[in-house]
Amino acid sequence: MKNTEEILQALKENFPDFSFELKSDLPVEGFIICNPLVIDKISHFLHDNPELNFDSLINLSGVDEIKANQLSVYYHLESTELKHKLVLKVVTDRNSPEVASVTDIWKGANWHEREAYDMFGIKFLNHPDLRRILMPYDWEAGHPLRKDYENPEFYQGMKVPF
Amino acid sequence: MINTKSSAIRTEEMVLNMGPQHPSTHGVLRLELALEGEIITKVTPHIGYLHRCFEKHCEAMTYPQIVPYTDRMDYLASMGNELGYAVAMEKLLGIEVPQRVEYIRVIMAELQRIASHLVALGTYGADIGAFTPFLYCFRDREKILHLFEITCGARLLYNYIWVGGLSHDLHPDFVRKTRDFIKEFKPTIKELNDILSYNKIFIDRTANVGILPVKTAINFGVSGPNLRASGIKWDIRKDDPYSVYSKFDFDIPVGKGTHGTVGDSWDRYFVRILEMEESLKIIEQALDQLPDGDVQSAIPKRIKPNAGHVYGRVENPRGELGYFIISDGSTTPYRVKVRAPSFVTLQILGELCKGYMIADVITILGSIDIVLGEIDR
Amino acid sequence: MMYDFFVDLFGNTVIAGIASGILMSLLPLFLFILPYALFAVLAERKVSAHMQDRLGPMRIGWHGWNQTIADIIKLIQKEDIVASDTDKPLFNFAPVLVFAGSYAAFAAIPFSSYYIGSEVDLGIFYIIAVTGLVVAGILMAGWASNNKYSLLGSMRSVAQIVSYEIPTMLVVLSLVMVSETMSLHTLSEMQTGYFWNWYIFGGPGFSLTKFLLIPSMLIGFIIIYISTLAEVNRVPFDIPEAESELVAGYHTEYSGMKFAMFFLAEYANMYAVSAIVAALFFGGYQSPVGYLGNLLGVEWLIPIEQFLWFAAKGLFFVFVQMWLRWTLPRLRVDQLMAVSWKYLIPIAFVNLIVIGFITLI
Amino acid sequence: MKEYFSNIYTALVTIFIGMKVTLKHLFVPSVTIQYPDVKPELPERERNRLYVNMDDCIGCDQCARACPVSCIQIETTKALPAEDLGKTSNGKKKALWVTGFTIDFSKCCYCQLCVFPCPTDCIYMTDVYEFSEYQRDDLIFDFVTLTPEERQQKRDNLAKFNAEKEAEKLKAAAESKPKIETEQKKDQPKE
Repeated sequence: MKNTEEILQALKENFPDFSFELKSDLPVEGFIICNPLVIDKISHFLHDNPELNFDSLINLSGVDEIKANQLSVYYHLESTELKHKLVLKVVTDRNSPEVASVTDIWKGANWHEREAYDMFGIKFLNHPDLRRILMPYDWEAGHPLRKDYENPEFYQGMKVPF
Repeated sequence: MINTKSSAIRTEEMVLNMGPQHPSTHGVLRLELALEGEIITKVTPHIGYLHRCFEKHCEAMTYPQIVPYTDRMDYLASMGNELGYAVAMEKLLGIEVPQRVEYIRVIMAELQRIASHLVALGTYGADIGAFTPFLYCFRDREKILHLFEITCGARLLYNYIWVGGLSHDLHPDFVRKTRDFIKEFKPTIKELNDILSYNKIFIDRTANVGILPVKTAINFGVSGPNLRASGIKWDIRKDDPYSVYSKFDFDIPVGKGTHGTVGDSWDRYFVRILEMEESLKIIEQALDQLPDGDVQSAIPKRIKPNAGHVYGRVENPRGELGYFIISDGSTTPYRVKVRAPSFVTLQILGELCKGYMIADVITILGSIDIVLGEIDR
Repeated sequence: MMYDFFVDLFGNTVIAGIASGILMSLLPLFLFILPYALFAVLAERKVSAHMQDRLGPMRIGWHGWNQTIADIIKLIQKEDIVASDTDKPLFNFAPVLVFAGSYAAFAAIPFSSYYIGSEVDLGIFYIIAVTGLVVAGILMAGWASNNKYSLLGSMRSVAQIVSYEIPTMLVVLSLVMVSETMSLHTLSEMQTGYFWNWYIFGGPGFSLTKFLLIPSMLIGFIIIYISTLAEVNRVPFDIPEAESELVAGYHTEYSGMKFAMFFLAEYANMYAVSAIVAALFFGGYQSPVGYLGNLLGVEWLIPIEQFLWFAAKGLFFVFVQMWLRWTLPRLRVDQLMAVSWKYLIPIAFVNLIVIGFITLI
Repeated sequence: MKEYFSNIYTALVTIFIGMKVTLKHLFVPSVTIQYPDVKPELPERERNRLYVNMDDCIGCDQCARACPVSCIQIETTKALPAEDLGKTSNGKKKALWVTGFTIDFSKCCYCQLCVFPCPTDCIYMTDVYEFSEYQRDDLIFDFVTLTPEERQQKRDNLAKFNAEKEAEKLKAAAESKPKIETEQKKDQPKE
């Protein structure tokens, strides 16, 4: 059982090259911000290290932070054995959002990442099957959970706002 | 499992679309099955037919207005959805809720768990071909729905558990009627076991089918009865207690592989039956300890949390239901993401079905007990 | 009887023969099969409803007794939908063939000692052969529908019916060995008297063989009952039309009256196999306790009584089929084959040999 | 070999146990009711069609704002100072003519959120549940008790009153120095 500070310490020791930032001033949980392109390596470490043993990805959610012109992804990790939790956050550019996929580490991330792609347009690098999931496969009007999304007039000749 | 490789005759793979309109896909789910005769080589689920933009809607609504929308996600366990939302919001707002409210919430959530499991078990029987247990289950579920109806006036979509309180206090008859229900319900579990659980044909159909090893299950993020059937004692009610669950004495049933391997479809089925019995225990204890008080005293007049984010989770009948809520300090949430248990669980279908037959796809799909309303949101 | 009447009427034996033949063959249809099917469909719904704590159809007539008639009228009025890519001749012919197969079986079933459609010596043989037509019809329906679900359903059905005919045949064979006849009429006549003369209780007469035969006959009865259940696609062997997997199996694409013919055939078949079981093991049309007609000395009452007994026995087995259907889940296709090839056939075979030895004694 | 016979045995026994259960239920009275003939007794808190008691409605718009699906549309017209609208049953003074109050029941989700904020308890859920219609438009219920002519009259009255006031103001402004005055919005209620 470790808290977020201890995990941050362990991460800093293992990855001296990467930047980590602990943000705990906002209620209710603190989270660690890390680099989107190395999140897979960090995840590997978190998953495989026996003292951390984050064997389960509970949740993965994309967020559109339009004021800062960025998209972010929150990872909620949990260890079923050691019973500790961790929130990771990665921030990526809004115009070309790219995040490394963690599907190899936690297979359950597959659909979560597809959903984040579908809703926000975040591209997950090395994802095995990055297609839309909830919207129609041929939806061309963009990614609906972005704050500046606008409904199209027509989809396949059908009027959208019925 | 049958080996198809050794056949000398050249055969062609058949693609069969199961759904979106199919009697046993439990909603509008489309499965693309690649078949070698009757043997499955690949299953690709296609979802999104029931997408109702829950998360987008939430960004345009005030916090109390979201509650009726949460009802419509897992429409078989609406109380659980509301409870999850309330737990998350109270964590974000830092509200202390009166004890009576917490007890009533637990009673409702456990009754809902029984109702939801009854649907799961009944439809599972119907999937396998036994139609009669299905109606017995629905008969008993109807009694639970009646209890909800006298409490809040609705049978399925309650809008009962609010942030900080409840919409109504219990009906004066509620405690008596619930005790009556528990008394009537106990023998029907035995009856269900007689007619379905221990039936040889049923065991043959479900045991050793769709085995889910515990490692795979955790890696996929599977939760709830499906995970427990694989043999691990993981229950948020015990491991990360919310509400007043820490005050009750109950067991966590796990799969034991009685008729086959641990984590097969029969285990997933039977864990739900055992869970109903545990829920009855919790309800009885809660009814005995039920404190007095005002159920609406802690409801905030205006919900306007500070900027921040919260992940609140509860043990829903189908697994871990989590709400990730980001607030920007206004009366509407900035972002709501729902971690729906069925959404995560459905991913393993492709893994589980490989090498089994068409009839087993139905068995496995029924045993993981998904609700499409929650998957598509 | 009918023939003589027509000879008198027409004065020509050929026309009389044809006319009486047509009439005789239509008689069971209108006198028995149609009313029976109407009754059985309603009974199925009522039995299932009451087993499930429901009431079933209640609105048309007293306790819904007119419901099936209303359904049939609705089905007749319905549009006959034929999908564009079906193989039309086969598609249209399949229901007729299925219905003909199950209807033809009634020709050799002895309803009473005075009424039997066609008194062929090879009665059982004929019935088993002619119900094979159903297989062809189902295969046609599945193939012509051009629907993957239908195809899978019909393939399953054919595999199932063909494999389950073997245990049926083996049990029938053992009965033939004991009774030394293949005519159902003779077989029924042999079991006359009281119920201890039935073959389930070892057959007529009092000898050592009779008592030795009882366990074998019991096993034989169970086997033939299970395998005929499979032959008529009833639960737990209803995988060809397993509605939770294959939607409706081979009749997915059928609507209106064509669907009704499949439906009718299914119920007719249910009675046909029940009648065979009753005729083989339960004395056919013979009363278990003697006849009221004999007691009162009213000769003409006996055939009516016999008919009622036969109908009652058949309907009882139909009821048991319904009872099983609303109790049991359904087997998987490989398990279904396993039941036939691993369990029923070896046991039936051993049973046949045992009966052979006993009859030798 | 032992397994072979135990399979047969358990199969037969469990089938008979199951058949016993269904046979028992064949003689258990049914739990269903014949719906259109026999109607279920609904509990007192039943949440079905909304009803608005217009005598008590003060047109405060709180229900419309609480509604998560925006199925309530309210239009109010300010009463003239000379008009007395009376009081509601719990003693609130009415100050607005409610000239439009429609609820679209094809949208309503029966969540009851509109019922709680009502200050006069005039909107509530009844136990009427059979109100299907062939046209969707027929599900839009208008609760206003005024006739269309009356509604128009109220609007005209207000417009006339406002125009008179405006004219007076202009006259006053022309006479003395201009006074800055914001016009009160028509539809906004006073809480």
